Amino acid sequence: MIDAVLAVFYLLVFPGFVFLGVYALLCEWIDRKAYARMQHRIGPPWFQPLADLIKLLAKEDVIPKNAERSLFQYAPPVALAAAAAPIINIPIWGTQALYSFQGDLLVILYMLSIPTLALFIIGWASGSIYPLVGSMRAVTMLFSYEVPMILACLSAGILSGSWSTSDITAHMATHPLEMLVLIPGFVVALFALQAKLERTPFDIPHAETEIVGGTLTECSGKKLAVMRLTGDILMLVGATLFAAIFLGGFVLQNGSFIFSGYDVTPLTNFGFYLIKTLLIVFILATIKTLFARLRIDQMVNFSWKYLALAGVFQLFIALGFVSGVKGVA
Amino acid sequence: MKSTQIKTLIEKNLPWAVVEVSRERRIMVYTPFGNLLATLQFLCDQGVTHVSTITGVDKIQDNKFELLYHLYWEQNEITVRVEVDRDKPIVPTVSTLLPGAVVYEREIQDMFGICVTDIPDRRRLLLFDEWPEGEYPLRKDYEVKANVTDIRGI
Amino acid sequence: MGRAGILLPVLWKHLIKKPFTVLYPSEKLTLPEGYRGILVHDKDACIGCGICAKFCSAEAIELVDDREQKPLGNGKIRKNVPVFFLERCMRCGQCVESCPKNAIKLQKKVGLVAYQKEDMTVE
Amino acid sequence: MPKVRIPVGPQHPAFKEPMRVDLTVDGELVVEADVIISYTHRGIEKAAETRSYVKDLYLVERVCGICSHSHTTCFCQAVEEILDIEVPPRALYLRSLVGELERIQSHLLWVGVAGHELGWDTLLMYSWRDRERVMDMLELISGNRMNYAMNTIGGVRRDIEEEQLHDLKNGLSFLKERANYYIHLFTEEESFLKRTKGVGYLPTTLAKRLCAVGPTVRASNVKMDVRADDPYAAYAELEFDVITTNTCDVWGRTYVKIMEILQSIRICNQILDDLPAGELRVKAPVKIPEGEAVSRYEAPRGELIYYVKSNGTDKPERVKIRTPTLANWLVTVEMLKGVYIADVPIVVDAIDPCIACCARMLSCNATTTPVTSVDLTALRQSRRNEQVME
Repeated sequence: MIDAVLAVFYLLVFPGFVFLGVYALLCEWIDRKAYARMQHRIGPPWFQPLADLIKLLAKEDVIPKNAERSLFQYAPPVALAAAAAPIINIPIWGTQALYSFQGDLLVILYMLSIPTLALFIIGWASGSIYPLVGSMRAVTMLFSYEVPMILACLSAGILSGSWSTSDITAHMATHPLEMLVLIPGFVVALFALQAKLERTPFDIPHAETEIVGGTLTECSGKKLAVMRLTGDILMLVGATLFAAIFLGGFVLQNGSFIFSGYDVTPLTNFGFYLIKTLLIVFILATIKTLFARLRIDQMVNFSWKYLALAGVFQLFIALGFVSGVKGVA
Repeated sequence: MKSTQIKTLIEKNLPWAVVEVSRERRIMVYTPFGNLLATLQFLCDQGVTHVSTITGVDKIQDNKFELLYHLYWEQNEITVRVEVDRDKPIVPTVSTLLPGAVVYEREIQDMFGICVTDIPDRRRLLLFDEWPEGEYPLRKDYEVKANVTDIRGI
Repeated sequence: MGRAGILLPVLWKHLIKKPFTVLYPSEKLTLPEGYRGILVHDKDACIGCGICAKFCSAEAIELVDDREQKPLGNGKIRKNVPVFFLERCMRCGQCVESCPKNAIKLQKKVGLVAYQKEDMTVE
Repeated sequence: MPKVRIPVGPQHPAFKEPMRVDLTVDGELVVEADVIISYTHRGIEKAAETRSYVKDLYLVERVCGICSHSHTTCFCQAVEEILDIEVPPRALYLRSLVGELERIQSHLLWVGVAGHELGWDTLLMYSWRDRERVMDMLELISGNRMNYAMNTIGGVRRDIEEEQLHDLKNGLSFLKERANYYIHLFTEEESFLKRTKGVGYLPTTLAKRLCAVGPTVRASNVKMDVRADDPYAAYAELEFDVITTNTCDVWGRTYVKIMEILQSIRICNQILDDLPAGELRVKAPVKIPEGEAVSRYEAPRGELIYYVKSNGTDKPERVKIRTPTLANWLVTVEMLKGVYIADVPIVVDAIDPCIACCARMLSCNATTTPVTSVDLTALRQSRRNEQVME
């Protein structure tokens, strides 16, 4: 009985929905504030994302006349669930996730791409021309950034010889030097995450100056609130995943930090986790400020020409490292 | 090229044209309605490509519309002036010689009701679609209707 | 071929700089000397000639019968006085220029906000 | 993919003002394009005929929000030509100074808007922050950030004191340094080059044939600048060079505009250095004798034409205004062919369209209501008899 209550607590409160929602809004605020400060502006107050969410929830929820009602209404909750679910398999404090099994890395990657499919369904189901063009672009982008992202994550798996995120982090914690091997993979993953979240320079599907609102033009009220929250949670979960895999080295072993008698390492690890994710969010904000938006064809050949090649290159390094150095040692 | 040189050039080749240099780099060429295209053809052969604009003037007292074709050539603004009588304002299009003039011819059609024959683009340029037919705002006899009661929110 | 992302050093430099935006209501704006702000009318100097109303392009000035019947220097009585509708005034300064008695001035003040229309008319 | 017709409608975040571009699109490429601008027409030419010359000055200043000084200078030059009066040299110099500062401010505004169209909002924030400096300088000279009301028929209304020269000089050096930084940015930044090189191609012959004007035509290697060809105000005594490039694309237009900022700064410095002494204006009569005049001006967007015809009364008989944006529409349609949908906003925006300029007739909403336009005095009478009734 106890672990049932504990499971509900885990699911709903701590690493589950409440923590995710609050921390996602905090990440959005930091992203917007850094974006503004880098542009020499003041930027929003800390409660702005929360205020936006509440305002949107209160707004009227309009469904266009020639939209498929059921698809249009139920796609956003599916996207939110798919975005929030993987947090259980990713280790947050320490090297052991809530529930880990062999191959949960692939499950996480699959779950993270469901929101993009949901976006496609929303755009296609809303029946007007701008979301249609936007959703087509979202899917064409999906094919181009998914491959480099998987390549980058797999090379981390190869290094630690297992498909479970917890084992990868545990391996990284014990051999921190191997993080240097994964640096190209980390860069590729960050660009792929920027494309997945459809942020400049890859925000082609909802390019505000070209096709008005893009896929989310027809969403309003609760649906728009849910989709924006999905975007934030997706950023947070993506950042957590890369923090666990690529920056796994900054995790202390249990019991290595006794403070006045208590074993404080989970707290310090949680502190490291916060710092790692905020660092990733800051890097994403810098990328957003730095570049102009790419066209869809430029984006596709950029990701195939540079990202995918870097991913394959990272794969060879990992293989070489595993068979070469480890084989000899 | 100096304005006076252009003046002598035009007067030599176009006997029907009355040329007058109002100030440095401003040349007025008065031509009868019949020879409008001939004049423009001659100027285009000389190398004029840029038409700055076409101005319509409603000379209601002597029942005439006056059209001024402002052309730009060699640092000089040449204005070819033609008069059309007000009851039957039909003007041949010049877009065959100067393709850029289409926009200004459409504006004259909107504003003065001067019908430009075989203009490539007959649609309205500046007035919106529900503007009543037959009312041309820039004519002198168009009185601005001020029925105030119809404005909401007063 | 240019290099991508050459703005990077500038971006991070701005992180530590003070933001450029001036929070207007709380921080005051620094207006230059000859700023054409809100109109002010010196009623005593005015002789009610109506030149300002004639030249006002926005037709924001209207001549009204002078209740005070102020005697002018040369024995005559001032018949009418201008009333300025500030919500229509575009602060072009033509009345300031054409007023023979320099009775109208554009002061160095911004913030023309009022709840009633009456506050917007200057006697 | 079947040909799809996408209206990039009057209300669209890419265009700040109501205009419509109808695109027929094959996949992602634009095959046909048509520009429709008849949404807000304010009737300034008709209104100009019912007002006196002094009132017309402020009416004409409101044709365009960004290049207001161009319109008043052009109008004053036409009237002064009819009157045949000699404007004092100091006034001519001051007119050119405010004209060049307005060109800098207009080009910096355009750099920001172009950055926003390309999704590069950082450029928008930086260029509009630098633009504040020019606006402050203009506020120092003319007392207002926009609608400077510097001109009057026969000269200029305000003067520059000695201590203001110092601030203006600092402002110009700051702008020079910022303009050089933008040139470095536009020639180096890869993501910007990718989106502007080779986009919206306009060959030289087509630009000449369709009578385009301003930076659009100068970027297609046509050397046409009213300041150099038909010098007005003080441009005869100032040296500057006309910037042209032969890249004929959006990048070329950006480059021309930025280099023109440098030229404007150079002109302003010359003006501030040898500003001739003398009074500011000459007395102009209220009633203008019979006559007519054509005056041309190099507005930030291109060649601006005014034709004023007077009939001896204090109201002009005819005021014809042709703004540069109107001349660039035919060229825009040509440039849009063969462009990606994603590039439509930046191509349309490359000519720096100012819809307010080229639409000058009052029209209500386009639904059922019959045409009504209101005269201010009639409006006031209606309200007064309402008050009387209460």
